[in-house]
Order: sequence, then C-alpha cells, then structure tokens
Amino acid sequence: MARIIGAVTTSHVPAIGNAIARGMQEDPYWKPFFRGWDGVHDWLATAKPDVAVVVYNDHGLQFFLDKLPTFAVGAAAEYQNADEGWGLPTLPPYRGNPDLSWHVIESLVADEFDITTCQEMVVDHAFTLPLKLMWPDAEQCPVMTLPVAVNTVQHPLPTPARCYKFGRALGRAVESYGEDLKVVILGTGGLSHQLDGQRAGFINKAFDAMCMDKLVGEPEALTRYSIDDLVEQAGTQGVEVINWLTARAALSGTVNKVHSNYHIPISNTASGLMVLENRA
Amino acid sequence: MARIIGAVTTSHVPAIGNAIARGMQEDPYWKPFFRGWDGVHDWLATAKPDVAVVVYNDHGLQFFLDKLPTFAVGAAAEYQNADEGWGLPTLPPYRGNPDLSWHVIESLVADEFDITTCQEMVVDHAFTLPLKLMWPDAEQCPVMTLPVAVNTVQHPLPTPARCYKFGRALGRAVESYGEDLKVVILGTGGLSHQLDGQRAGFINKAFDAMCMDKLVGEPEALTRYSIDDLVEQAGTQGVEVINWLTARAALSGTVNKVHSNYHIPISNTASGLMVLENRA
Amino acid sequence: MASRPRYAHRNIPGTTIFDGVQAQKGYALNKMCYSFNSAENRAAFLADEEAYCRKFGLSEVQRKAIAARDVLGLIAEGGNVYYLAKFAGIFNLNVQDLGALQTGMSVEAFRQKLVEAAR
Amino acid sequence: MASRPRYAHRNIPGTTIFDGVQAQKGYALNKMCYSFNSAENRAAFLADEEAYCRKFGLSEVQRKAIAARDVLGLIAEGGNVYYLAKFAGIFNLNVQDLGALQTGMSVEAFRQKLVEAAR
Ligand SMILES: [Fe+3]
Ligand SMILES: [Fe+3]
Repeated sequence: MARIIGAVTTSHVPAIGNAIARGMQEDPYWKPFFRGWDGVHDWLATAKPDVAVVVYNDHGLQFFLDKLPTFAVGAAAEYQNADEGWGLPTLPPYRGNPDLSWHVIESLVADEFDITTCQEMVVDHAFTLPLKLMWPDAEQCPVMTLPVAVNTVQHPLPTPARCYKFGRALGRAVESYGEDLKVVILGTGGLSHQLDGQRAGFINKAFDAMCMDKLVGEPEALTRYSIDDLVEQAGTQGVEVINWLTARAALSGTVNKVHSNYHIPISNTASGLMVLENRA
Repeated sequence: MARIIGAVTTSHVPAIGNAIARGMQEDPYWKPFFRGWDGVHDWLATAKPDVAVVVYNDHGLQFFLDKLPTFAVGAAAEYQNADEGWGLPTLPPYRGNPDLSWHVIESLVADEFDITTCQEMVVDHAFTLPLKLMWPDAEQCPVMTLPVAVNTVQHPLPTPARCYKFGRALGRAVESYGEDLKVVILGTGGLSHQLDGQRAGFINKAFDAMCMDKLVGEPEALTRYSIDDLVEQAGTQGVEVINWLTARAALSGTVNKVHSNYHIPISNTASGLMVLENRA
Repeated sequence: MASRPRYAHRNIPGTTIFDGVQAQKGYALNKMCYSFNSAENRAAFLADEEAYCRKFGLSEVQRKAIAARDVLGLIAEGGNVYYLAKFAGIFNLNVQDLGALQTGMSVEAFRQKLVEAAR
Repeated sequence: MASRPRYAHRNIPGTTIFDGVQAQKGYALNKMCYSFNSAENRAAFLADEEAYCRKFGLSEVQRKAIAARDVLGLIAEGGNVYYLAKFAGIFNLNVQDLGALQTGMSVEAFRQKLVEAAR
C-alpha cells in the first residue's frame, strides 16, 4: 500500500526562482532562506519519497477567471512548466502517475469532493519551486508528482474547514492506493504577505508563529478561522496558508516536526518551512 | 426574497432540436412528445418565473476531458449556444443574472461545495432545448438564466447522494437571495437510455416510473443508488437523471405534481417530463 | 492490484463505463472528436482523414476504427459516445444509426426495438 | 439588499478582497493581463498599448490606469494582483516595486519596512 511519510510546507515566492537561476544562494539576503533547506535535504536523504503530491495554487498560468475550479486534481502522465510572463526560467517537465491520480480522483469523488479532473495541466512556480528547493541538484525532478490546485485567487475561496476535510480525504485516498509507494505531501504558499493595496507589505509574525505551531499537533484549530479572518491576519496572499492546512490534514498518524525555518523577508513575504513526519 | 416556484424536469434529446427546426410538432412520431408540453405551458401562463436555474450536463461543447469539473456554475451576463458538430440550428443568446450567480456561488462554497465558477460559458442542447420547449413562441428565451452543469460524462460522476445535497444547497442559495424573483429550477436529461455499446437502445420503463414517482414525494429514496446502479438500471446516459434529482432537491417546501408526461421512444430515449410545484 | 476494488466499476454486459482507464486510452481520439465542434475542423478531417487522425496522435488501432466507422471498436479504444456523436454527425449518422451499427441490427429493426420498449 | 450580508466581505483597511464584484468589474483587464503569459502578446502590447487595451475591451478608466501604471487604480477597477504582476513584469517591476508604488514609499523604504517586520 502507499504510505504518506510526511509533509513539507513551504513558501513559493517567484523571486526564489530568480535567486536559483542566478546562483545567489550564498548571498547575504538569500542565505538565511536557502540554509533553511538543509534540514529538508537531510530528511529526504533517508525518507526517499517516490511521489510528491503538491497542494498549491495556480497564479493565472493554467486557470483564468473564465472557469475557475475550487479544487483541481491532475491526472496526466506529464506536467509542463511554462512562461508566467516575468522571465522566470522554465523548468523541465514533471512525471505524473496517472494510475495513482485516478485512484485519488475516484476516492475523492466518492467522498463527496467536487473536484475538477485535469488530464492536461501546466504548473506554475508554486508547484515547481518547492520541488526544485527539495532536489536542487537534480536536473529533472526525481519523483513522480500529483498536482492539486486550490483556488486562492477569486473569492469565495474554500474555507479552512473545507480544506481540512479535503486534506483528510486526500490522505485517505493516497493511503488506500495498492502500490507500495512512499508519498510526501507538499503544501506551498504563504506565510503572511500582501502584495496589493495600501496595506501592501503587511506581514504578521505572531500569526505565522501560531499557524506553524498549531499545524504540528492541532491543525483543526485553524479550521475556526474564516477566509476573511485569514485575509485580515495573514494578508490577501497569506490566505495561501490553506494549502499548508490541506497538506497537513493529509497526515493521519502521529506527526513529528523534523525541521522548520522562518525568515522575514523574502521579497514581500514571511517565508516559512516545515518538515512534518507522519508516524503510523 | 427570491422564491423557487417549482421545478421542470425533462429529457433533452438533440433530435428535438431538429424536430422544432423542421416544424414536425404535429408529426405522428413527435406529437405525443410535443403535446406533453401543453401542461407545462398552462402552468407557466400563471407561474410566470423570472429566472430559470438550469441543471444539465454538457455533452462536450463547453468542457473537454482536459479539465472536467464535477459541478460548474455560470456567472456570466450572457450565455451563447454554439455549433455542437451535427448541424443543430444555434439558438439566440441567453441572459444571465451575474448578481444572483455570485450570490449562489458564495452560498454554495460556504456550504462546502467545490464548484467551478464560470464567467464565460457556452451552453449546449441540454440547456437550450428545454428552455425552447418551455417558451416555443418566444424568439429569445424570456427569462434570465443560471446554468449549473453536472459531470455525467467521465466517471467518477457525483453520486446521487452528493447531487441531492448539492440540490438542497442550491435551493438554499437561491432562496436566500434578496431580490424578489420567481425562480424555476430545470433538471434536464434522461430518462433511461443508452447510446453506446452492444446494449445500445436499452430502456427501462419500470425504473423510470419508479424515479418519477419517488421524485415527487420521496426524492431521498433515490440517494441509495450508486452511479453503477444507475448505469445498470437506466443506461449509460440514463445517469443524467442525477440532474433531475439535483433540481428536485432544490425544492424545500411541499411539492405537488402539476403535470407529467412519459413517452417511448424519442430517438433512443425514454422521454420524461414533470412539473413539480413548490409550496412554501 | 489492491487499489482496484475501489476504482473498478461494475461489469454490465454490453456496457463500457467511461472511467479513468477509458479516458486515458481514448484521450487523443476524444480530443479529435471534440475538435469537430468546428465546421472548419470537420472539413479538414473530410479533406484528409488519415492526416487529421495523425495530427491528433491517434493509435493505429484507433485510426483503423475511424476509417472503418467501427463504433464498437472506437468505444473499446476509449472513445466516449458524447464525442463520437460529433464524428458520426459528419456523416449525418444519428444515434439510431449508431445504435444499429453497434447492435448489428438494421436501423429499422433497432427503431422497432425502441418502440417495443414502451410495452 | 437582503442578500448582501452573506455575500459581503469584511472591510479591512487598505485591502480589496477580490470577490465576484471585483471579478466582474476587472474581467477584461485581468484577461488582458492573463494574455501576457505569452511573449508574443507582451510584444504586441508594447508595440501599441492603447490598441491592445481596446482589443480586450478595457474601460476608459482602466485604459488610463494602465497608461499611468497606476496600480491602486487598477485594483480599484477590478484588477487582481496575480494577473497585474504579469503586466508589471513587462516593465521589470517586481512585487517590491509594486508595493512601493501602492504605499507611496520609495522602494528602499518599502524594503526597510519589510525587514522591520521581522522584529
Ligand atoms: Fe503565491
Ligand atoms: Fe444528454
């Protein structure tokens, strides 16, 4: 059977892509961010996942407002990265696992989640950068992938309560798959940041700390927040933390924090990172 | 407040469009079908809805398998019909009501339905023909519309139990809208038919009769069926009856059957028709 | 495979449930048929059927089934009837013609069978 | 209107929640910005900004805000920052530049403000 070995939750700021492309990992501005990934690499060296399920949000590369799904699940053999408009270098294609995808899709729909099934899907920086950060030295991403895109663009967004339930169902779906696969769940986005409006540059360190704390042992605590609460407390783009919550909810065992990092600022964002190990 | 005055459930066979285009309403083959609509016209003459919420399934005009939503809800000012490939005449555009749409979308997402929101949407025969049958003499559809597309194409389909809950939530969403509007819910598709495979031509009169009976006073009874049950009992395309169930579930009051008709065959289909009045 | 029980659909004689297995197998074929929503594409197909099929990446089995108007073959190869109907429409074949082709009956006999379902 | 309470979002100073009201208002504007995923479209915009805006049906207020690189104006007119970022990218403006423009600070002061958020 497939086994979820843990979750990696991380920010996905586009500027990271530029820093990687320019080799700025040791630059004083970037060093506290990139050094934070050492603990992830240590964990991966022994954890060795076969598949990454990536819970992220599309930023207007794959989806436009003409048809915007709440939850979109990939079912392709390959996912391509593409030009997002601001000159970020395009990363090599990602392998999918259609059989796993369809199993997950069947399970989610049986559990009354109204997903959009995507047999073609391009993936943006929110999907590609975390995978690049996990395996910086690999030319191509070494694990199979399953993209799960959550709407954080156009309100109404799925509530934290719904995301938590969705994450639980996603975990059940993956763990009922019959192949022996080690699966890591990624949750990308956040933490607190706001790009737009007169409140641009808003960051809330205390709220981020609370989220990172609750996510380890008591993730249901975050389901009491409304989306408006999250906008107020974490910023308009800080709502991306619902991707962390979804990923965390997929872990059903005893969860152990293996590693974390928190650094302000990366670009306009409070960057957070956690490795949560899932013990049966 | 908006008020749901009732539901009209009907088949949506493309051949109906040809029969209308050729003026074959009095033809012996077609007469039992078209005469069945007299009772609907009588009801509409006094019911006078302002809006039609149309629960239907797209047959590969708007959606392809690249991105297939379980439930898609329209939020456009206008919906266009378009060429479906087999020369059915294209009908004039349909007026939307974006404010009502967004209210419904907010309500559905708050109630944990993971819809795809569509600010651009073309509509096929499953949407256009029932409206044309309701108002055959109007050049353009005289009411505002709100398309709700349910996946009946690619399995997994939403279960009858999920469709029932979705319909209930749709009803709550519409009836919490603050404008004084009279709303009719359409459910289109079915009844029993199978277009594909060696079982093509399959029709199940007894099952259709049971569905039409239960839908009036005891629609929850249909939620015990699985999608595979429906395929077996109603045929591969007979599963479209989930659109009837969704529409019926939107009626929360005492439901009274005002009119019904059932005729075999129209094309390959057992054609059914009901007018269910919703009493507060 | 242990995952299959949840994923598998009921076996219903004469019936193919269009699930993930079929959707993968028929993706290119259905995409081609989806393109027939456009009159221009229908004309392009008629102008050179083989080239049009290749453009969409159909398998050889699928190309042959298209050439032979073999509806059951197309369904076995992942075709979905909602899309195949657009292919059939190019030749003015309606769903009763398709029904006759698939059941090996004459169109008249297929129509009669439908009428008899009313009893 | 009685429907509004359910629909309305919280009033958060300096913050516009991109909901149905904004999504309708900004549809054409965001669609134009979405087109900037393509290098060809970015070049077409630069070649004739006004014509490109008209092609997408932007309102006069939106066209003026585009011409003035008025980010707050674009947001008020329904622009969503995920799409506007693609517009800004054409001019090599990053999100810190946008932040400075929107808060009326220098880029340096805006950056400093972010650093201070760490305390
Ligand atoms: Fe983001
Ligand atoms: Fe149909």
